[in-house]
Amino acid sequence: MSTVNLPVLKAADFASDQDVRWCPGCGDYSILAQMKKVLPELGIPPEQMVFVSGIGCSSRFPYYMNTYGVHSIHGRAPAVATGLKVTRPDLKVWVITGDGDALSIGGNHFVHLLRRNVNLNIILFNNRIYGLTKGQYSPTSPEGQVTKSTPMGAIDHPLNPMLLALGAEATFVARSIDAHVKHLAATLKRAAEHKGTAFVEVYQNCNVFNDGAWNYAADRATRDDNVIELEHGKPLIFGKERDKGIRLVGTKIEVVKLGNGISESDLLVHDEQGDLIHSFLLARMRRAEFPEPIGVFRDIQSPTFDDQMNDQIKLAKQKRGPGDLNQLFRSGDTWQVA
Amino acid sequence: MSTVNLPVLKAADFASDQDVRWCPGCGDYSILAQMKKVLPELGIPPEQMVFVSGIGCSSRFPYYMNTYGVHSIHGRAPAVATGLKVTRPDLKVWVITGDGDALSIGGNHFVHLLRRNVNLNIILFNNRIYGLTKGQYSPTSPEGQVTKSTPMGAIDHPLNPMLLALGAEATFVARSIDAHVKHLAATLKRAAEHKGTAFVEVYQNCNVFNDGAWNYAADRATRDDNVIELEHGKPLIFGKERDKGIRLVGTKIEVVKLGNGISESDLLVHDEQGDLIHSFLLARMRRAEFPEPIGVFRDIQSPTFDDQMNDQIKLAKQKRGPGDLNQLFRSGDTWQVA
Amino acid sequence: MSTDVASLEQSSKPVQYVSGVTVRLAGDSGDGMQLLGTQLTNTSALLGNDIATFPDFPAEIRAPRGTRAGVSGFQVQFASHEVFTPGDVVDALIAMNPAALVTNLADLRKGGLLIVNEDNFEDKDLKLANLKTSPLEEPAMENYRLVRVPMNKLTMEAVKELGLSVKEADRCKNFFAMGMVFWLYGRSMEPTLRFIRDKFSKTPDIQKANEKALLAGWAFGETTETLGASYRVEPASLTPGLYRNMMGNQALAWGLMTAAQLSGKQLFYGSYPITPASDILHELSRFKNFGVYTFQAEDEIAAVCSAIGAAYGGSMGVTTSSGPGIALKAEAMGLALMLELPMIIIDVQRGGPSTGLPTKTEQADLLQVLFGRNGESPLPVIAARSPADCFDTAIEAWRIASRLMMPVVILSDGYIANGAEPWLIPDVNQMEKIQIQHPDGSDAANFKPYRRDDMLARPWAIPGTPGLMHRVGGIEKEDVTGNISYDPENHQHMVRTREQKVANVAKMIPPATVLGPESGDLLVVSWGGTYGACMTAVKQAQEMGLSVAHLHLRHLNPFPSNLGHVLKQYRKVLIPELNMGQLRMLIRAKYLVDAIGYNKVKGKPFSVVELVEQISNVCKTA
Amino acid sequence: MSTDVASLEQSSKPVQYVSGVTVRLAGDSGDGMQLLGTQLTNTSALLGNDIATFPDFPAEIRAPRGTRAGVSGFQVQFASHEVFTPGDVVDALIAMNPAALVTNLADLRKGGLLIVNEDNFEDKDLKLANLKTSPLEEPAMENYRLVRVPMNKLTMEAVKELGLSVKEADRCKNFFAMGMVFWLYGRSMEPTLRFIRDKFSKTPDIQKANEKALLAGWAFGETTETLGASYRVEPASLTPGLYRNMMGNQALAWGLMTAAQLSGKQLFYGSYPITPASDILHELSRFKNFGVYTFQAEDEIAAVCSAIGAAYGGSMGVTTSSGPGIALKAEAMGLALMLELPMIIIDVQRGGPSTGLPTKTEQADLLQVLFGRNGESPLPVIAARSPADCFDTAIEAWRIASRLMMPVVILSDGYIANGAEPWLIPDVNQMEKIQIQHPDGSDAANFKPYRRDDMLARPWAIPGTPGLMHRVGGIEKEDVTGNISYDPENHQHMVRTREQKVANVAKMIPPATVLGPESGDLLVVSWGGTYGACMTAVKQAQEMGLSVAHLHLRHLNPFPSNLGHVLKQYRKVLIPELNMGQLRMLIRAKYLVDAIGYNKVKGKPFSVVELVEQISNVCKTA
Ligand SMILES: Cc1ncc(C[n+]2csc(CCOP(=O)(O)OP(=O)(O)O)c2C)c(N)n1
Ligand SMILES: Cc1ncc(C[n+]2csc(CCOP(=O)(O)OP(=O)(O)O)c2C)c(N)n1
Ligand code: SF4
Ligand code: SF4
Ligand SMILES: [Mg+2]
Ligand SMILES: [Mg+2]
Repeated sequence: MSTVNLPVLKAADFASDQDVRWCPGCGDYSILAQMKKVLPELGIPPEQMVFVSGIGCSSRFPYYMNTYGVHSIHGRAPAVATGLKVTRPDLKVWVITGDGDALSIGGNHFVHLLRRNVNLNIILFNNRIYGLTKGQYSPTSPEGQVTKSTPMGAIDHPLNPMLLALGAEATFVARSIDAHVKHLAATLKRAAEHKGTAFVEVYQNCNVFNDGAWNYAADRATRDDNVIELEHGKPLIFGKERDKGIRLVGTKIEVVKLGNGISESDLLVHDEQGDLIHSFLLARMRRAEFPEPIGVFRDIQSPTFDDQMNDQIKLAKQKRGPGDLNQLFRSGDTWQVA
Repeated sequence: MSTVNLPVLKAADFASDQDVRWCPGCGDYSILAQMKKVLPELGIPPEQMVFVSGIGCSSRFPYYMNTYGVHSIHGRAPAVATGLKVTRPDLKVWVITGDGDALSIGGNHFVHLLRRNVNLNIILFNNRIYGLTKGQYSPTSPEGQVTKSTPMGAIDHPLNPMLLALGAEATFVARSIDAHVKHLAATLKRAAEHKGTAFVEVYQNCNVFNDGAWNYAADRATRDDNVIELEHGKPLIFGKERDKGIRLVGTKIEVVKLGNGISESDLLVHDEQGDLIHSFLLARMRRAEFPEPIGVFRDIQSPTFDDQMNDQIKLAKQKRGPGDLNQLFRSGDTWQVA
Repeated sequence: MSTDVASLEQSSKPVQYVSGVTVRLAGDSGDGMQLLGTQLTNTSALLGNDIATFPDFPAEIRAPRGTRAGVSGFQVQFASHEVFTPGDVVDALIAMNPAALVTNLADLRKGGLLIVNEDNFEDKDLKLANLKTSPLEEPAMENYRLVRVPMNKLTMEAVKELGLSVKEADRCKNFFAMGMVFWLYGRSMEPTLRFIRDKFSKTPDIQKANEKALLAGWAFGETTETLGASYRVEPASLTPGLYRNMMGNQALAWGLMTAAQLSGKQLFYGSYPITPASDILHELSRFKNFGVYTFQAEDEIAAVCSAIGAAYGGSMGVTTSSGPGIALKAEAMGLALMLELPMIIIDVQRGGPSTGLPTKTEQADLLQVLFGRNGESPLPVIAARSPADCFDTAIEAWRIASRLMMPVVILSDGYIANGAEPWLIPDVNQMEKIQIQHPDGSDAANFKPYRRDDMLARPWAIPGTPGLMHRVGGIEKEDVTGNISYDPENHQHMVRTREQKVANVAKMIPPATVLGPESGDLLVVSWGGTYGACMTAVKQAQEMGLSVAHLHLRHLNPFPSNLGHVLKQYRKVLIPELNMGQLRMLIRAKYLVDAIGYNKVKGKPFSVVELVEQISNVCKTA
Repeated sequence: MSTDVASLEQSSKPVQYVSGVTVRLAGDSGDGMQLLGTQLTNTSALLGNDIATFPDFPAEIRAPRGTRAGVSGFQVQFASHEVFTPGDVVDALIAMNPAALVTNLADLRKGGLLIVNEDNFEDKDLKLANLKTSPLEEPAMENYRLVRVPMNKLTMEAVKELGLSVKEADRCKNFFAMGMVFWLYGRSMEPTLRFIRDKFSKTPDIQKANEKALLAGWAFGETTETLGASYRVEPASLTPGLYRNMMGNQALAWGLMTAAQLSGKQLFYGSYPITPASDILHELSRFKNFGVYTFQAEDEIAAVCSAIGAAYGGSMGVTTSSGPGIALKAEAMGLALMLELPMIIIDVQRGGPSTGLPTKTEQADLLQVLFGRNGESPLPVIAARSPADCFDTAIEAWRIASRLMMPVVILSDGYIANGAEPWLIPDVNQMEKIQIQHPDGSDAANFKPYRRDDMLARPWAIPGTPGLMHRVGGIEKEDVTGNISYDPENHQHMVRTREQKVANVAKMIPPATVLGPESGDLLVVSWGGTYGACMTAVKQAQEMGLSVAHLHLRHLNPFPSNLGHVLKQYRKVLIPELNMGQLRMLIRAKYLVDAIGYNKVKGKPFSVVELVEQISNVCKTA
């Protein structure tokens, strides 16, 4: 992916000619804007990019990008993208999905994509609701949530996308927020730079069917107390006054107030390449017990599925020579009829 | 589930009249035997039990039990069992599945079953291979494994069933080994006693297509050094001489040799009700880096899906009275045509 | 208040009596057209008119404001006679913006009333609708009775004393339009006022504003000269009884609940949301006090499988979806039929293939539900013909499923699902019970899970019954014992048995009957949601003196046993379908009748006019 | 060694020349019958016989030893004339145990040779086979030429000097049996010895033992009097050329690889294991040096979707499964057809419905692949007729798919998949290339993703091409531009376009031709794997003087354009199918021909005898 001789691209170069059809005020707009902002920075021309999505409001995303794109079927984008990426390792592939698309119907493909570590990025627009089908609860809706399909409140324990992704030993896991545009842009960029499956959960507001679901994390007023921005090598500190932190005691974590004998050096230090357990610990931090981490939870290097598949092919060709059909057909037991 | 007036049941009472059709020497026999041994101890008559399975060698299990049973389709047993259990909370439901059935095609249902915490038991016969279809690699096959479908070795990073289950915040997670019959029986019993979804992974030998895959953990000769038997409240000690242990340093675990200043009190103490992180830590212990834990990783109480669904129905009836169709039909805007 | 309203509602203007009217409300998705339509429908129903409706909305939740893609429409026909369609041609079109106007004008009859919100015809609005000039200025407008109403301004006026924000005030304009429409057709405002009071009880200001807007709209009609005369449509002479307005998805939900109660069964409903079937899920979720279990599964496969599990446990297992979801259920439907468990699978069809046109109607899943499974896997299929008919269809499906121990498929479609019509409310106590018996284990020694009765049904033995423990599964099984069997003769026998079992349904259903002459030039055969249009068209053709009869097929598998005989009484057979000829293929194959198709796949229902034309053409050559 | 063997192989016993022989080998699943069968097949093929085989094994990996359920069989017909089926009646049955004997005896002809391993007819063996007394003692045995061979003992004898364990030694007995059979039919042992050497190269003792057992079996035939004469079957006069033995699944795999090479495409194969399709996966996995990508997906849905992704990227995307897996692929197949991407979807049919009879054959997925999707979703369907024909079918499918930009379905079945026949090896350099062009972006300004050529195919523009960026999806799209469109007229147009595109395939395929008279009493129409049996039966009927012709349909959608005409040249049409009449329905519907069915759903292929009987019966009433 050399940047030599490439014309300098702008966000507008990545905008397609299609009208954007999300509800006014939808958080999807912000993610679209940040994506268009980040892509030119990658030095990859639009024709080398493919956006693959499932079905849902979020999955309309590819139509708005002036790149190649597939708006596939509900939940299956990871599988489509896998087939594309292994055969076309030269392309930059993005999967765009929703909480229903990725975690309900598509949960299995999601898990298998992550464990295989295909070199692509998956951005999950988590609005904790089914937007496109007008407001049923989703696997990330909190217990008790009243929706069209749960008039007495949801009873399923919600999935924690981060825990699930880590359960599949994902190599890159990050979280950001639609309204936190700078952070979002930076996170998308980090994802793009990761080699392997980069998974980003974005807290996204569906202002029509689940308005304010993330207010605690997105609103400037409350954000600092409810969210902790991860920085590699830095202790876990949060709060408007940056006076609170996270400490590990045995296998338990706790929120502590700095001062009174507790100093920064007592706090857990973030390590993106840390042990899997470290990432789990971050993923386990959920409101209201804890502030919720945003940023890069984990970023480790591991062989990618597409590389390995292509390597096997290369190796086989080296070892056995490029396949010769005529020779194959004539190998083993044959006989001549005169 | 009162045991009063119940005739004393024997293992044979749970055996159906069907010929068992696994390969001679298959680990499935042992699991079947232990199941038949454990069931009579539960004090539940056979007619209150239902075994639900998917497709695979392991999934033939229900035919051999003199209980009710459904041999469903590949990967879908968790869904069948969920529909059954919520509508029939009086029944004791078991799901029998394989590594392909549960983790490949059925991965999503598996995850959703666990997160919902439906009150049933799921026993995964993990032989790290597709048995019934004659030997393709499975999601638990180790990297590099040569099988019919991976002549140059598998390239997918295998799923760790325990990590995945914990990623779904399963309330009961345990592991046992086909050959370790006493441990297996005890583990099945613990699963049966858990309220909520009890997930048990059983290391099972497929002596035809993947013989010896678990030898390191199953063979008496090597077992003690490769396996660590979990006991609630006890430190993590293993080894033939019980001279090795597991210690936690920060967010990392390590194997230590006892003595030379390291004593039992330095070791991690097993806590079935410990923080989720504790369970993750155990699940993360994989060969060859670590001995692999067997026994109950986690056993916590949490409301079950079936209880909550039935409670909502009860509550609705209490609040709004049992439904009256005639009244419903006549509610709201109606008009009389004379 | 209600007395005030009553007096208010006495119009002093000239009144014109008509036998029926078709009104279409069209505006931006955000304009509340569906709400307006529903209110008009309910009110008309309460007045005793016969009604039929057709909501038509975009796939996007909120497509960009003011664009053609964002137009949402609602059509209702109300009449003093029986109606079976929402009407072909529109008598009055209310267009809230230019996009709504241009996308709907084609259906307005010449001389029809065209009310526009002139405040929304500014340059920026025209631009959003991709228009250079205002359509209101075009000569074509002379064909209509154009009434320009500054609805935004008038609404603002009406609510200004409440001090709402501009946005909030603007939102009330659909109630203003509603008031106008109510005045126009002499509808009572009472039900809508009640609705407003309920709906906005938590925001008294908005409540008040909407009330004011509604009354202002009415007053506008009454006081200005612009609208001219108002119309009256007398009550229709429907079968006497108590009625309510009924939509298709609601009727399915209520029918399922009723079937459960008539059979003394617990209703378990496993589903996954999908347009246009989701409302069944929403509706059933509300009735937990009826003991209804609703389970929103992780996908369609889990949904159908959960219903299978519930059925094995002795509940009434139901699953619903639309085309793409039904495709996913295929494998499990095969399992259900192998297990020979009673179940209901509902397909609310939408435009296909693939994601297709999710909010549009179509009849193109017939072959899918008949054949979309591996192996020989016959299932009974019943199609509902109208919104209210969905109620009976659900009950009949359960009657068949539970009698014959097998899954039954119901076909509905987007048109039926969201359409509405008056429903004669039955007395549940008078309805025929559905008898279901589970063997109780008293004769356990002789129990065989696949021993069959005279209809070939096997016993529904359920877990918990002592002595009847048995296992079921998807591998071919020996008849009687249910044990796995690879025996060739047994397989053949079982394939034939499952086929015959479905064929036995014919013994439970009435023969096919025609509307019209028992023989003649042409028989029009329809199925599903095109019933109303086909029926109306045939009636009109008959009035034109054509020798044509109508046969509506409710049962698509098996067909009524006399169908072959009936078909052969006519020189020609015409099968109009909203697909490329799916029923036609079945009928041609089975009866070797050279049936002709009239096929339309536009995501829209048939108009009566096009059918009448088609019928006349075919009759000409008969 | 080879010279030793050659001299050993010179039998001094009387030799009888026959034109063809059908042999069935039957034993326990653990007895290695499939291996024995394959060796016999290969050897016979090498000898120049024409051959056809039919392996038949249980669904269990290893059903309990010695039981009827555990019997595994392999039948081969080898002849000096062309053969198209593995034979109806067996000339020689080798039965390794009582279960094998009783489950296979019915197919042995009167006077046929019956060789049994008498060591396995002990009481315990009889009990395992559910027998009270030994079948060898029954009077019925007089109908056959019964030869009892103490195979266990003789094998032990032969290998004893190697000091193997009893179990190991016992395992060699299939090679002993093989030696006997080879002697009996004068087959060369050389290929099998080579096989043994390769296969057991890592265990020299076992290698040696198997060699010894094989030779001992041969020697047993030669030295004892019990077997009597040996038989010779001369080479068949096949088309001259180089041949190899070919199985159906292997032929599909090789055909796909060849199609990829002919079109200069990268082959991507996404699949999920399922009987009887898995061997395609196994076969293709071996050829990474040919640049073949094989992806064992997490399920069938991911498998087909991965192939779609690969197709979008410009590769040749292929997915395969059997009935239950194809059901799961339905939704994605609809997507693929909407995207108008070239792909191949292969269904290796097995007994259904549901899990059904996984290891048995059937033809009951035809309607599923035609109609098992929501909406109007036509796809071309081609059926292979024999193992070797699978090679050509794969290539033709890709020719069509890539020319018309759409997925093509190939139907095979368990019988074809595992059966074998000689294959005339082609020269790849002489094969017609498949032309595929991707637009290169040089005319980017005029590029439209859904602009069509004369066959209605759209351009296959692939990612990476500057200027041709475009998005595809499952929502209905505007023709030419490919933008999302909810326009009614466009939808109708697109539905018709997709239909016409499939219809256009008829322009690429040859007309239907019959074997036999061009008109007459009866036309037998077949498709798929029943080709051989139907063809042979019709030939026999013709020899009996009946006025009958045979038409084999390779293309099930669309049909060859002259099919209607051909059908009408015969008084009757008979369509034998291993289903309940699926092709028959299609033909009746399309051509209004009163085709009769002969339907068998027993998990087994047709026998020629039953077809001849059926043909005569129908001819009688013609
Ligand atoms: C097979 C199938 N099932 C169901 C649907 C209906 N459907 C479309 S989007 C969606 C869920 C959308 O939720 P999410 O993924 O969270 O996306 P959002 O709209 O919230 O962005 C559903 C159920 C479908 N299109 N296809
Ligand atoms: C829909 C579907 N796809 C594929 C298959 C074929 N199949 C049967 S079992 C199986 C995998 C078995 O592996 P596992 O679950 O590990 O069970 P095991 O046989 O090893 O016990 C597969 C792929 C099937 N029966 N149905
Ligand atoms: S429904 Fe919600 S998620 Fe969908 S576009 Fe509207 S605001 Fe956004
Ligand atoms: S194939 Fe393997 S898992 Fe299956 S029955 Fe045989 S030994 Fe057991
Ligand atoms: Mg969502
Ligand atoms: Mg397995």
